[in-house]
Amino acid sequence: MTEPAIRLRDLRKNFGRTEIIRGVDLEIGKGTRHAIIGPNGAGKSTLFHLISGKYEPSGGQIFLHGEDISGKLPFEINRQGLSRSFQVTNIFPRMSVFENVRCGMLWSAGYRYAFWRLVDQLRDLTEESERILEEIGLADRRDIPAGVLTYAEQRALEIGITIAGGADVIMLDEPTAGMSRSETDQAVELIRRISEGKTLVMVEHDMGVVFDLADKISVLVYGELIATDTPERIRGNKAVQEAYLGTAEEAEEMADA
Amino acid sequence: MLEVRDLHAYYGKSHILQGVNFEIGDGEIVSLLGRNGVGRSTTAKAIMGDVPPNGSIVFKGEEIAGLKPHQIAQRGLGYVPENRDIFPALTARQNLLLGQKKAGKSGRWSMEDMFDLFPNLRERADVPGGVLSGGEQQMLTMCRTLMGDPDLVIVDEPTEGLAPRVVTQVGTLLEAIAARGISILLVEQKLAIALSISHRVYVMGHGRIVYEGTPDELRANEQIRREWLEV
Amino acid sequence: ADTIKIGFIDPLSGPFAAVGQSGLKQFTFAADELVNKKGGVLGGTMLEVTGYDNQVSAKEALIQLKKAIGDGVKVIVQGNSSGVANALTDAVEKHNTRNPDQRILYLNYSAVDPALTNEKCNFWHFRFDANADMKMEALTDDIKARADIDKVYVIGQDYSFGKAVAAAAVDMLGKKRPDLEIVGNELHPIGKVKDFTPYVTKIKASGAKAVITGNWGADMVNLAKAANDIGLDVPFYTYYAAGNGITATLGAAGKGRIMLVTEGAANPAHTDAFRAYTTAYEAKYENENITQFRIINTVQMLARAIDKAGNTNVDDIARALEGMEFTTIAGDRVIMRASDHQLAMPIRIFVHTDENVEFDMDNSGFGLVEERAVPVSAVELPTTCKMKRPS
Amino acid sequence: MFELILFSILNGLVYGLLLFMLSSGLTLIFSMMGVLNFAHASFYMLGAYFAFTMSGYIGFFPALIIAPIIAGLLGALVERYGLRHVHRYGHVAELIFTFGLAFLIEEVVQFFWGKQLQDYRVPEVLDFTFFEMFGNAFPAYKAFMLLVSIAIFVLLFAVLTRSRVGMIIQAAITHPNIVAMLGHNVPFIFMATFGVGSALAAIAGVIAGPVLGTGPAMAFELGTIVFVVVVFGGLGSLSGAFVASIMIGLIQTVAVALDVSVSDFFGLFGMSFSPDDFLVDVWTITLPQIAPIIPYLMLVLMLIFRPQGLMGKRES
Amino acid sequence: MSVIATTGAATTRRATFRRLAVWLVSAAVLLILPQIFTSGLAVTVMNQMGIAIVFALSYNMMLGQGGMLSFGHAVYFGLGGFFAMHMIDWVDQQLFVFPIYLTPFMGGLFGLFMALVIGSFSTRRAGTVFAMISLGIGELVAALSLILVVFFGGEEGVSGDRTTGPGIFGFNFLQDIEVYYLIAVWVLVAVLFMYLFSRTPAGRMANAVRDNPERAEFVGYSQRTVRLISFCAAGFFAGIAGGLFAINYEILTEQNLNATTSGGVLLMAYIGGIGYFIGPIVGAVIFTLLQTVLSGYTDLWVLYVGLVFLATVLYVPTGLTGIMMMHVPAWRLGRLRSLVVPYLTMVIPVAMLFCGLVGLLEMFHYRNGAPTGEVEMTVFYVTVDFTSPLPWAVFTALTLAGGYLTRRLAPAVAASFQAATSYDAKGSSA
Ligand SMILES: Nc1ncnc2c1ncn2[C@@H]1O[C@H](COP(=O)(O)OP(=O)(O)OP(=O)(O)O)[C@@H](O)[C@H]1O
Ligand SMILES: Nc1ncnc2c1ncn2[C@@H]1O[C@H](COP(=O)(O)OP(=O)(O)OP(=O)(O)O)[C@@H](O)[C@H]1O
Ligand SMILES: CC(C)C[C@H](N)C(=O)O
Ligand SMILES: [Mg+2]
Ligand SMILES: [Mg+2]
Repeated sequence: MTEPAIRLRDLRKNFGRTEIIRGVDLEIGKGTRHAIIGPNGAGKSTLFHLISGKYEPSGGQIFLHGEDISGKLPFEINRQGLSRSFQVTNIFPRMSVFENVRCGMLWSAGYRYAFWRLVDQLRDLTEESERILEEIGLADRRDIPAGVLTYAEQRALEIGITIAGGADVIMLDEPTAGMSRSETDQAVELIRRISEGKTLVMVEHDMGVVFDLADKISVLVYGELIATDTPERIRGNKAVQEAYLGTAEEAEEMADA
Repeated sequence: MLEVRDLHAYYGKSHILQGVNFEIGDGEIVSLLGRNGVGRSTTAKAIMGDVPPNGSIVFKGEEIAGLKPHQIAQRGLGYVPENRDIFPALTARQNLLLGQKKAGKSGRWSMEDMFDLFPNLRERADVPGGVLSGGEQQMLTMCRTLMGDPDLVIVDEPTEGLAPRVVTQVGTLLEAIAARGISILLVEQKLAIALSISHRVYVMGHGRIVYEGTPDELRANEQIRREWLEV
Repeated sequence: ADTIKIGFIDPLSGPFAAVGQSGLKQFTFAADELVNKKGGVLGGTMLEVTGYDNQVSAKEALIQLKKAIGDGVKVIVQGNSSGVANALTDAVEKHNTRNPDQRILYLNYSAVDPALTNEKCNFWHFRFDANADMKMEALTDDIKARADIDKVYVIGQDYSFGKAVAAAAVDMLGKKRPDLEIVGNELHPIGKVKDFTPYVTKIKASGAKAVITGNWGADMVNLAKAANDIGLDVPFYTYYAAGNGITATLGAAGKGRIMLVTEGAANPAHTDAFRAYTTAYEAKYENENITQFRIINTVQMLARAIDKAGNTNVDDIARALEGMEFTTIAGDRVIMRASDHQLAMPIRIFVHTDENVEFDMDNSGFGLVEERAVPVSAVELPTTCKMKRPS
Repeated sequence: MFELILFSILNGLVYGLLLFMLSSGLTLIFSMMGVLNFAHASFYMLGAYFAFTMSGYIGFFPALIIAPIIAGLLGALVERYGLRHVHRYGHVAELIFTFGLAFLIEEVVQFFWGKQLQDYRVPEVLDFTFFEMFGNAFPAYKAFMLLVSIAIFVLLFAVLTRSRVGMIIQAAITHPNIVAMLGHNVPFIFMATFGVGSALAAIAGVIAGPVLGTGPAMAFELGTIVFVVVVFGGLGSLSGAFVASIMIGLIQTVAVALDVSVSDFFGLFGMSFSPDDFLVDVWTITLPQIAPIIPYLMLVLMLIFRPQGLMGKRES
Repeated sequence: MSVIATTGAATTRRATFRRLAVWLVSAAVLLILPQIFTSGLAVTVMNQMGIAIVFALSYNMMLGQGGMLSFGHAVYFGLGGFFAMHMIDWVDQQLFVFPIYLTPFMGGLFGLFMALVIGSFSTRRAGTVFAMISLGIGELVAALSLILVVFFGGEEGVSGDRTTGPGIFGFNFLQDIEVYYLIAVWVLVAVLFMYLFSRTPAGRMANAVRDNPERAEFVGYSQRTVRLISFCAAGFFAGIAGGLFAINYEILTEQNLNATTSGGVLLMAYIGGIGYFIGPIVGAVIFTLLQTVLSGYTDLWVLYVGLVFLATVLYVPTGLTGIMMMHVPAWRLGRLRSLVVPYLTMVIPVAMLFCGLVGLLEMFHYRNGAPTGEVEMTVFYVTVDFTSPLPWAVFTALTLAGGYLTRRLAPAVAASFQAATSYDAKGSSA
């Protein structure tokens, strides 16, 4: 079989004495939509931070398209085609919405630290950015500072920046947190579209979203994966219900509440 | 306990609250439901004096509209903000300590109670709040307010970002709180939990109260739910 | 009548503000009393002194110079810090060669780095104060006479003047007192040291029997302060240990111990004219004293030169100054040497005391009493200056 | 030589503790409230001037009490009507504000007292020799300085460790209204802290005035060094500031006493240099010469290798 | 850079044209200025301005653009200047031939070099750490300049003669006016390139890192490298400014690198408005004017500058440019005229307040330093006797009345401003 997009081998992370990630082995195949769920404090975000290079692993390795990226810096990893969003919105508040998106693609478009060419001259950038604005439905907010967008809009922009670079591995941490049903539904559609033909890894507590989007689900509990499987099987999995979903009917309630 | 009459509030020019009316009795759990952006949090902030209110807010027989936030809090009103506003630089324990109004003086709730309620917090008691997990932060904000021994707690979307399991746990907690004679104003949009625990519910729309009733009545009332709530 | 603008470019703020401010007052007073009140120059033209603050910085001084020139100043006077003077004299020469039609004159009333009238001399610079070497000559003669002083500590500010004093001291003492040991020769940053205790402790430890210092302004006040605290009671041979708070600080602790070498007169006043002048000045500014006698000469000789030139052409005034002979208000004969534009003048050694002082300083009851006068002949030194005169 | 070292150390302590008195206030304001307060030393200056003028009428010791109180009140006003206003524009704005305030205070001082140094003297009662050794006198006033500054350290330390003020302020910097809604009077606490900080600076001024001279430049001269102390010691750490002050005090004074030059140093390894060397300046640098720079060297190195400072917890 | 609005693809051509116009006009203005202000003083002042403009803009590349607060920017200004000064000397001593009018570039390169060396460790972190390192470095270099005499010339600094090198178009920079044109050209070029830099990927990312360094790392940029680039660019242009200083004043001293100069540039940039590209330019012009002209009228000038400055920080955090920009929406809505009357009504009370205050201050100040017996002084060209109560009374009255009226009228004016700009008028800064 082909090399998976992301492969974790016995990944570990501890802060001081406390072990947060206790040996995670995971393979995320190219082009799959993979969700990671688990109780609060299980280590989902930490796992994201490890893969995306925000934290350095205390042990084990991370492979991106078969290349060992453990211990690399965030920007190095990003340059290798992995892009992530954040659980708490993380944008460039004083720059215009348009510029936020453009910043997301400058590097991958190959302009790097260039100080000899003018961004306004770079048609390709402008057009591509505007396409993405359309995509995330912020075209009409183009020139206002991102800081004044509403919460939901900022979440959308968050995703916009994340995908701007055209990375083929995208990681989203609770993309629909704090959104209303309707907003959530739009977000799900958006995510579905932008992750076409790409590898998507996401953390989400909204079971509706998870079961809706994910091809595969991993359950993380106290820093260990207790299951990785298809949505249906996860739903049925006793251990998972124990640790996370609670009793079946509760789960139903949550899902459509 | 709390009586809100014709409450108005503005953000700059935009008129967010346009005459809100409701009341909460002793030891009562009341939910304030509604779509995003209808002004539920604003209502909470207006009561706390964080957003300048006009109108009348009577708490334990005293008019508190126009008082400063800290004065309102001192009178026994507790507020659990939405989106996890913990103090990132301080440890979990310090966060809780700041909850107390007078140093060392804890009332109905002690630090230990909190840790018993959420064991996670005990483990993480000495790590900076900023690095706590989203869920842990959510729990922390709740506990921090309880440490101040309020008579009425306004809880703004406490279940946001919590694992389904914990959500039910929070529900139980709220009931436990009420059991100790503390009134609760629950600002929610997740119907399930709100309906399961509250005695009465208000539905908000466009800065006004558009419905009042018991959970069962609301469950029964298809039309209101379709028009003002999302299902 | 129209006026001749005199630009006073000296520190009017910062640690040396006191020196500069009092200098400005003394100039204005001299111009009014001795020239304007007597009908001005060229039969009716008045001298107008304006202050420009150079914060004892060469760079700031040149900025102010540009401003002064812009304001139509013809004559600039400056004296505080040879560092500034060295920059100014270059700038003036440059300006005058580049702008023959609007030249300016530079009267240096106090910057005593010998270089200014030697290798760095130029036609538009005149110095009305005895240079560091001349003063050191007189000063070392004193030490020569005192066999009990066999260890000397030299401390000064880290800039051209301080260095000049140190060099002169080492050189001349070496000649006059081969037996004498220089136990310390130290330069400290100018105007930055607040507490001199560490330095004085060091002097004390060195076992010096006398101290030579060119310190001035705050640097002298603080040095004196520390010396009093620690109880360093050896003779101090100084250039500027008087007035502007220094005398007050020295107080009784410095009595008979602090020597000061300078031109002009203090106690006795020598002439009634000078006595009257001083009285008038101190009546006008209660807390001020005549601390820089040379300012009077500067103003009077300038006025004289302008009249002699008969016009306000800078070159003519300069020529008129060259070789001018003049009797000061205290009755000394002085000559502006044409060879290097250094005023040849008698030098006096004063002592800090409260006995028979007619004019005290800082209203402290203490003042400078003349010990002995050194005639011009004894301090006239050769110059290496090759004066280039505009044809 | 021995007495030289001994007295240098004594003087170092005096200077160091003085620095501490000044920095202790800044530790409150800068490392707790996070305000880069460039006007801090200006309150030190105000302290000196107030005391100088007052002591003329009411004597030194009453002035030692009253001058700081007035300065403290001024500080509170500055916070109430200045800082609080610019706070919402962010840290740079705050800093710029204090920056301008420093200028203004210097001007105002010159406006009332003039540009020259003031003749602010050690009070008669303390103007005697405390003890004498090897002919070197140690003035009583310096002993007094030592005393006061240590007292302040103890006091401040006690207060800060016992109260929640530090925590409240830290939390309030990022989430003022949340803290308020927990029942803490944030505005007042900020105002009080700033007032106390300023008062502390003023005390230092009252005491240092007679020794370091009282003039319009005195604020500017110490303005930066206090930042060195606070940052070097570590933001938020009073003990850090204490240690840093002493270190800097000692190093600077002792350095003046030791006449060694770079060339001497290399001399130890048998190297020598020619006086017409292009690098002659480097060879002839002496310890006394660089004494004033050493603190800044320490600061830079510390920030490069240990950004949180000697005993600090957070970076900034 | 809000002043020259960011453009969408559609409007690019017209925008580029408008920009071009802006530059041509500026050039023309620079060219004719000396024909309008001919006095020697004017030229001196304008030269100083030009230098200040380049310096202040270079500073804002860090603060406004890159979010790096520096207390030691004078270091690069000074070092660049010293190097240029030495170049001039070497040319003077015929060590080699080099056109003097290009020495600012060499100064720039030296500044760049030093920025690279120092930035390599100082830009590792932003925020307080960076600020404090810059403070330390500033003090270090300033102090060292008094010790390393060979390069810095100690207290006296380094001076030279700018006129000896090969001239250009028969200019040998004998007169200040010739220097003016040299500076003008340099200012134009430097400003142009600094503006263009802000439009490059590196420049844009500087903004991004300023806003949110962590996020920048997750879109592929090393925040440290981004900062270092801005830092070096800033150092380069500061060096150019230093070089211009060297040519204009023919001297550099410790003062050019010390904290006062570093502080000055911070003030300039901020008064002008760090949120706008032209902000520092405005700041530099105003500041220099106050410094040179106002100081000629009163020795209380620093006091006044201080007051003006604090007022700016308190009431217009966006700086003087901010005030102008506040009116752009009104202008776009064509409602500017509706503001004329309200503003005019303000003029009188404000003027009263101003005269009153200044009068009192000046009289008090003069009384303090006045020699015994002198009681005459002139305020606003009228001679008054400051021992008589009359003038005091008059000025006090003016102050109070002015103050009262201002307070009374202010709300009305504010209201009419709101009306004129009634939609969110926040000058968004890039
Ligand atoms: N820098 C840190 N230092 C110490 N503990 C940390 C740090 N970062 C995270 N933790 C701890 O690691 C655990 C996992 O945190 P993480 O944010 O990954 O949880 P999570 O799975 O994302 O939970 P949630 O769903 O609530 O966001 C938490 O208990 C948290 O307190
Ligand atoms: N600081 C603010 N400035 C301007 N408008 C605001 C501000 N905060 C909220 N609003 C607006 O006020 C309206 C009500 O906000 P509020 O936070 O009360 O909504 P809500 O009912 O709590 O919904 P939710 O919390 O689910 O987003 C929203 O339209 C929101 O856009
Ligand atoms: C005013 C004087 C004390 C200046 C000093 N003589 C110097 O040459 O620098
Ligand atoms: Mg998480
Ligand atoms: Mg809400």
